[in-house]
Amino acid sequence: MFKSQKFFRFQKKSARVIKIMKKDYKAYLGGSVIMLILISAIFAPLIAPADPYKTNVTKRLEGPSLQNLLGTDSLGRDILSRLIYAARPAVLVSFGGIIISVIIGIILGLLAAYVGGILESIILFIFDVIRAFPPIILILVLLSIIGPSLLSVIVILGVTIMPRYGRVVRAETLSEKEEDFVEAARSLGADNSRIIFKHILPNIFASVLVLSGMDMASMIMWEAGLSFLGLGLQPPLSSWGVMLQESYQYIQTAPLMILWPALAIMLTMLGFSTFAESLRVALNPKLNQEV
Amino acid sequence: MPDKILKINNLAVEYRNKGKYLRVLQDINLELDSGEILALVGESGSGKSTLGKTILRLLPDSARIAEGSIFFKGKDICNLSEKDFNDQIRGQEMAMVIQNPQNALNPVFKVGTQILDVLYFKSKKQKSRKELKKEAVEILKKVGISDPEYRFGEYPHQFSGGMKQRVMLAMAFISNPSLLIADEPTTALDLTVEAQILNLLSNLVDEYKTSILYISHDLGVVVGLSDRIAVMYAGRIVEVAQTRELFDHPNHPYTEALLKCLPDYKKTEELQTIPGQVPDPGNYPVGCNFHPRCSYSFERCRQEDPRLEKIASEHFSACFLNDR
Amino acid sequence: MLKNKYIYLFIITVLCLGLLTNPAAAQDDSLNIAIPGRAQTLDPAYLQRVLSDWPVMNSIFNGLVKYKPGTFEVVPDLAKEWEISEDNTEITFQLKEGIEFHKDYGEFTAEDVKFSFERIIAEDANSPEAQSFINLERVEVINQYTVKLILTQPMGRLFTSTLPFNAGLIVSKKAVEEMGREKFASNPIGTGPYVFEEWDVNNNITLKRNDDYFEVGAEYGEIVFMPMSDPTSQELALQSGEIDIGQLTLDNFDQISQMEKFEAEIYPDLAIQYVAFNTSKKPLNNKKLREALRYIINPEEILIGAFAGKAERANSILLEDMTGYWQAPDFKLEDVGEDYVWNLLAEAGYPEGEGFELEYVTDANEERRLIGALIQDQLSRFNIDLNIEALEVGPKIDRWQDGSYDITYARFTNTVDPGYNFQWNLSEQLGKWNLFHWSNKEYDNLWQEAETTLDSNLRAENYKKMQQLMNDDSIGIWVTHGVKTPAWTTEITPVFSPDGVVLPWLITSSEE
Amino acid sequence: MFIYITKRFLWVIPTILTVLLLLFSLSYLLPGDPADIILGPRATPEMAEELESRLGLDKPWYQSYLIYLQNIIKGDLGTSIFRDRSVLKVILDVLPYTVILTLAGMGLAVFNGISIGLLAANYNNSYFEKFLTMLSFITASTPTYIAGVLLIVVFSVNFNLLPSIGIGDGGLLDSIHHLIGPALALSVGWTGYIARLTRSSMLETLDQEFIQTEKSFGIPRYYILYKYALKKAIKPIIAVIGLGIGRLLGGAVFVEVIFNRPGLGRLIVDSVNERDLPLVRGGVLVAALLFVIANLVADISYAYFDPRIKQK
Amino acid sequence: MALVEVKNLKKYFVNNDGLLYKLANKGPIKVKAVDDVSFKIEKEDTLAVVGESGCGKTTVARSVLRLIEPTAGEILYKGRSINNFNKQELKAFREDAQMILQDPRSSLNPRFIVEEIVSEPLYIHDQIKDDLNLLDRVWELLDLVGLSKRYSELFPHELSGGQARRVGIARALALQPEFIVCDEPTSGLDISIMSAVLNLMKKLQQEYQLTYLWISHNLHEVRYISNKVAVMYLGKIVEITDTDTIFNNSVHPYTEALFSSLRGINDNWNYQEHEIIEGEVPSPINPPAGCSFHPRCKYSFDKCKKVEPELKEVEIGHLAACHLYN
Repeated sequence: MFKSQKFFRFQKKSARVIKIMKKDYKAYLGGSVIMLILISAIFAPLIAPADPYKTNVTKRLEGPSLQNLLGTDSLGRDILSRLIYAARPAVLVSFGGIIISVIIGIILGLLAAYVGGILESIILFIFDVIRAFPPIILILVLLSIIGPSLLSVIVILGVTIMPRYGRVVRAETLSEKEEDFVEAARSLGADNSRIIFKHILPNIFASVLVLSGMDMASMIMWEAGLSFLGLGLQPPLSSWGVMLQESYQYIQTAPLMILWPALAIMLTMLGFSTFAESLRVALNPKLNQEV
Repeated sequence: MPDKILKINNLAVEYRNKGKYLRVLQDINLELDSGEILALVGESGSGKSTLGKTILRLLPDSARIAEGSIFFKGKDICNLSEKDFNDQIRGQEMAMVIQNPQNALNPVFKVGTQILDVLYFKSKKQKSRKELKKEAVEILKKVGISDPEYRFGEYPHQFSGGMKQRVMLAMAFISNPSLLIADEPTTALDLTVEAQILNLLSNLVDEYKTSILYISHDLGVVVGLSDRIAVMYAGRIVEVAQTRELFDHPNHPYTEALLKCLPDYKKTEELQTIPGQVPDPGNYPVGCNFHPRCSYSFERCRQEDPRLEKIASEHFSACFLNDR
Repeated sequence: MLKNKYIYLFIITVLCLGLLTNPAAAQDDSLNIAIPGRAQTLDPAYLQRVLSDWPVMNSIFNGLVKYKPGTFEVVPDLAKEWEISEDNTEITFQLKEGIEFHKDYGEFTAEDVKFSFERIIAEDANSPEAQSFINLERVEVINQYTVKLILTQPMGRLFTSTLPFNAGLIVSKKAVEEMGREKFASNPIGTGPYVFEEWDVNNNITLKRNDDYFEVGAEYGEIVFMPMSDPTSQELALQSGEIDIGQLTLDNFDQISQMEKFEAEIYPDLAIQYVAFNTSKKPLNNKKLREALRYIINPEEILIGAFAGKAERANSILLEDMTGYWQAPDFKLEDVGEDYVWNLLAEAGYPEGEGFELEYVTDANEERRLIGALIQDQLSRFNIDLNIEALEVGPKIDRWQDGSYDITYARFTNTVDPGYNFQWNLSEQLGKWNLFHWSNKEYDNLWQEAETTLDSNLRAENYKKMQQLMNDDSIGIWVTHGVKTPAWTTEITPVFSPDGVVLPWLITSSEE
Repeated sequence: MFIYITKRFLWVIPTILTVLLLLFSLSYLLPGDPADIILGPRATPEMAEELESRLGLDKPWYQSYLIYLQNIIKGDLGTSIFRDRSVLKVILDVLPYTVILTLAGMGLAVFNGISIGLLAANYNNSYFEKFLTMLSFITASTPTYIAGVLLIVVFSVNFNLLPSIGIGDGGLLDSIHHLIGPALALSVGWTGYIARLTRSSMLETLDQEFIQTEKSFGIPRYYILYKYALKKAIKPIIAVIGLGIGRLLGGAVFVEVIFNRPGLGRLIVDSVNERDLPLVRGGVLVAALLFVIANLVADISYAYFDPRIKQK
Repeated sequence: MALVEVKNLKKYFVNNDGLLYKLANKGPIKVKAVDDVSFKIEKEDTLAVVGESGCGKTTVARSVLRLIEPTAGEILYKGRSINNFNKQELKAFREDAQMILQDPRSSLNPRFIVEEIVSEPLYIHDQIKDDLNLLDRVWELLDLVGLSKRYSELFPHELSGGQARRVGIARALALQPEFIVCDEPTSGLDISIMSAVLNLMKKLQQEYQLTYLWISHNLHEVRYISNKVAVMYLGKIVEITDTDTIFNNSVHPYTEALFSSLRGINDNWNYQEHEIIEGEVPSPINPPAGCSFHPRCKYSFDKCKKVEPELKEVEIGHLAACHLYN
């Protein structure tokens, strides 16, 4: 009974967000791209027309045909199937990385804002040290220490991005703390945990959500870039970046081949960023009247 | 009788919202003599700011004038091109002071720069900014800013609210306009400062012989200032009268109710309230806009729009009660 | 005011048009040659990367002897003639006279020979070439133009790979002593057809023609070696005219070599690429299993998949015309049939191929990854799981050396002398570069014997026996020697060594 | 303002010291025996020993760290293992190319981004604006390396209009010609970002009350748009430029590899691959310093543009 | 016994921006937001605190509810010092004493719907039996402040200023408090809504025997709602007495200046003829020595520039801080 009321409220609120996003073409674009990628990742074995690992060197570098809709690569593997399977590492990297940064970021940011003092200085200092490196260079060096693998890519991307969340959460917590409605809640006798979890976090969460949408796009970009440099995911996993790198030497013989992974990366990034943008507008109750 | 400086005939303004046009101002008829202070009073959402912006053409792109005309010094200014309007009217003949001095000045430019720019364009770019500086300093002194030469190089955030509003008045009066639209210029100020600014304003009016359209939601403020008062409700002007006449003999039920709910330190009796809500702009009831909240309303109020009629010398009201 | 705007607009348009037309890259008297990576050093005693350092050094320095262009036959270079003592331990060279070092570093004399060789074997030299002169005791100056090499034991590879290769190049004693080793590495002074000019930020190395060269001088006045690690970049640069000679990728070879503007040729590489089994670790310490794998892994597919069918199959560490070549039998699946292999697996204790998983260690190199994917697929046909681990070069070498892998793929650079090429499989290389983790006393003895004789028949016999030993134990599969695919514009006519390394000073212009 | 700048500067010092410590610890963190990895099969034990002493692996770590710090203060970043030249010299040789590339990329991004953003703000709510918005989303979703590869495929391979690689023969015109492709590739992602930011910042500014006031005083529209509104709207863009320079420094890694240009990014990639530790340390240190300085400059210029912070 | 008693309340804000700041400025900047303020509120009384912006009236309001810790001084609630309350006592106190904040909308969490906002105090103090009751209670409270049921599903930004204010009041009433601090509850409201809110507050006071601390700058409404008035200037109370007295017989020059700008709708005067006090409120960072009002005071004499006047009784129940009356 008690829960149902809360659920009812949640439903009402999300219905509003959905209603607003329904009017935004960007939401449709982003949403359908994300759905497409998620479906590809989850149901890859069902969707993929062929075994992405099955080689056939007699059929290498063929153009699109009925049998291989997007053609074959240098080992005669079906490109379409490989693209579909490569959605898996993309999803793992982007979601995994973002979960790590968001969780660590929120915890550190809240600690910094609420405890203050030396702890705050230490946390901010950690952020500053991480932020002192250009991200891609930090990732590169860290990867060469830990060694490239799916897990290490996820963890390193997560840690590299994390200060963004930490800083945003800290700054917003500090400013939310000064908001009148927080003051009002305190005057009603709410304790810190209620204020953090009921008042501050939900308000911060919107910006965290939007930011993470954008960062998921960058994570896919970075993962592909690392793979392009030969440092990202390792076989037998094939990511779009790996495919991009593999195709690069065939840009004269089979220029179409590089187009597919490039399109996949760009489309995914576009999807995440447009969806995030649309979400940003919809989640902001003050902004959304205009849409 | 002095010349009418501003004459608004049957003005109606609409906003586009989701492909539909909503009428937010209806049937506005208003005249303003030169050197006169006319107070435009109404609650929020009554359209008083929209009217001010309409006169100065500051409405957003989604708004349009649906009907009617605005004559300024006998000239129809609705038909002027945007460029002509900017060159001839804004900053030359009319100026505006807005409510919140915190936002009225551009925070990233020095105050002096902003004043000089107004002068520069007022002079049609004929005079150099150096020459103009003298004039600017002069006017700053006039509005009561001490050490204006030094203040010139400061940024708006270094000014207090009252000072900013003084600067705004200086910028408005620099061009010696015939008409000043003052949109609640003292609402955000402290009591003592408000009095100072209003005092300054009435002195400036005397000196420059400027007409003022003074927009306010507070009847109390306009008491000692205005010559005449126009009361607006839900996009219409419901009553226009001389200040004292209006306070002493309110005609329209809305004006009457408004005066009764006004807390006044000399009043001890219970405050009255007006039941119901102000309708949303553009979403007005059929008939008299006030009828759902009016204790006197009768059948005709629900069907017809009342027009502003003369009920006494210089006293107009839009109420069917007067026809009875 | 307005006029000015138009003038600016005009200038900008002209600039843009000017920028968009591609200026002819190579000037007439200058050659641009791509090298596959940044040169590391130009000091012959410290050569690091054969592919990028060697062509540059080769143009700057001379040795006492050299390979005759286009062959691996040894002919005199700075030496006029030489005499070998009865016991093969003393070799006396008569030097050519009147040869000057570059940049006025004086005449080339016997002192320079002594200095050049002894600096390599000196204890504090840390030269990786010490191995090449392993039996050299000292160098004796007889007179200004006569010099004697004194060996402790006969050296099989002295004339085949030591003297004609980088270790045998003669540096100016005066220059090294004046500059010191570090500076000399980037300011080399030799006697060769080209004089070192500049090593710039882009790691381009510019050489100028030596107009006082003691033989026929080079035709082109200037050579620029440009490092381009990415083969695709080399192709693009070749097509845009930035370079005159570069390597093609195998897949684009046909397309580009057919273009009118270019010529290209395929040369076999000297190196050996092979699949190595770790013979000292379960499960591949089982010979039957290794045999089965030799059937299952099909190098022909690797040749097609990773080398576009352009590389020849290797059946030996050595090239076919080299001393000691022995063709290892090819284990072909279609010859024996699948059942035979299933049986082998069953005999090895793994019926149906199930029950074990192999670890394949490689580096992130594109080609190696493709090969890994292929082997993985081939093994999967026999239900064998192959776990590919593509590592950074560092960790990969770590794994190689501590032997924590089952299969790997490697490319080892070879020289013309077989002794060098066979040394990596010796017992003493266990834990170092013996990727089979295979130790065989007989092999070690045969190698040692061949190393200290000049009798080429004996050497050939021994090397053949060693290869049989390796084959009998099925320790791996030779895949290919790889290929070099130089391509050049038709404006020039280059000369290459038999393994496809360009000899820059012999390049001539094709006109007339 | 002075205090603000000093404070920001002082805050950087411990950060850089920690960065140095991290870089120093690289030789302990990198897997494998450095000597073997770096020197390969041709190594002799003597060489390995010499290398270890050069990497400071033969002393306790704190001693080596102090020596390392001392050397850095003296401007000595060590000697590259493979290049037989001092790390500082190697870096200083390539640095100008990266700086020029980054600045050119940023310049293009800022110019194009602001132009697109201003156009979009000016034609707000039209189909043209929707097109521009989509355009900025797409460019923002194009990673540098894809832009680079596509530029090469189209302009170098298909039309042979732009050189694909290198920096040219040193002539100014040729250098610029070689810079077009890389700078364009580098700018693409940031262009879209700046365009979106400009648009929203501009719309927000135009919506504010002081714009109405300025309008009511008869100041012409172009003047309001390009002087009054732009200066206010440009603040968030300035803050982003500093960030952008860091991101572009990262993007330069890809551009330099793809276009075969010399530069800091490629130097770091190469040295990481080669395990040239002194060079990795030096390169990353310089990159971090550049990044920190870029951030600092962004902060300070942001403060400069906002008189409210300037006062402090 | 007074319900609330404030004794010598002081609140200094210290601008301490790190070591460098200290070095450059020779010590931290102290802002005396509230400087030695004392007053009492009897049960069912309404004490209005009036003054211009920056005079410290909001700080007083927040200190009284212990939303900020005072620098010095004591606040007694029903005779007990709230400064020493432990967690449980403080929670109990929060049940008794409520606040209505100045900005109607920003005091409501933008992501909460009205139902959540109004029921929040009930959640906090565990006064909910089950869900249905809760909704009933929310509707009841909304009804009390004159809002219909349908508002319970709206977000704050969908409410008008007056409605948002009513929601704030409903929230304050949810726990049936005895004491409410109203921080400018009518600022920014339209006249008709303002009067409705004032009537509502007065009605509620009578119905539930509430005690108000009423912060305001609107003298008209003060006259209407309060029975005691304290005038503040730069962190100090300059005059405090009954409402009637202060309107008819104020003694402090600042009060006089403040009230001189007051005009009723039936007064016949205009701004030009009216005497107006010069200058603006000085910055509390650097207040004038002596009586802080002296630079603007037309009666000021030497002593005012040097000696700070104390709050003294000029007649029974009428205190003022001015040298003129000593």
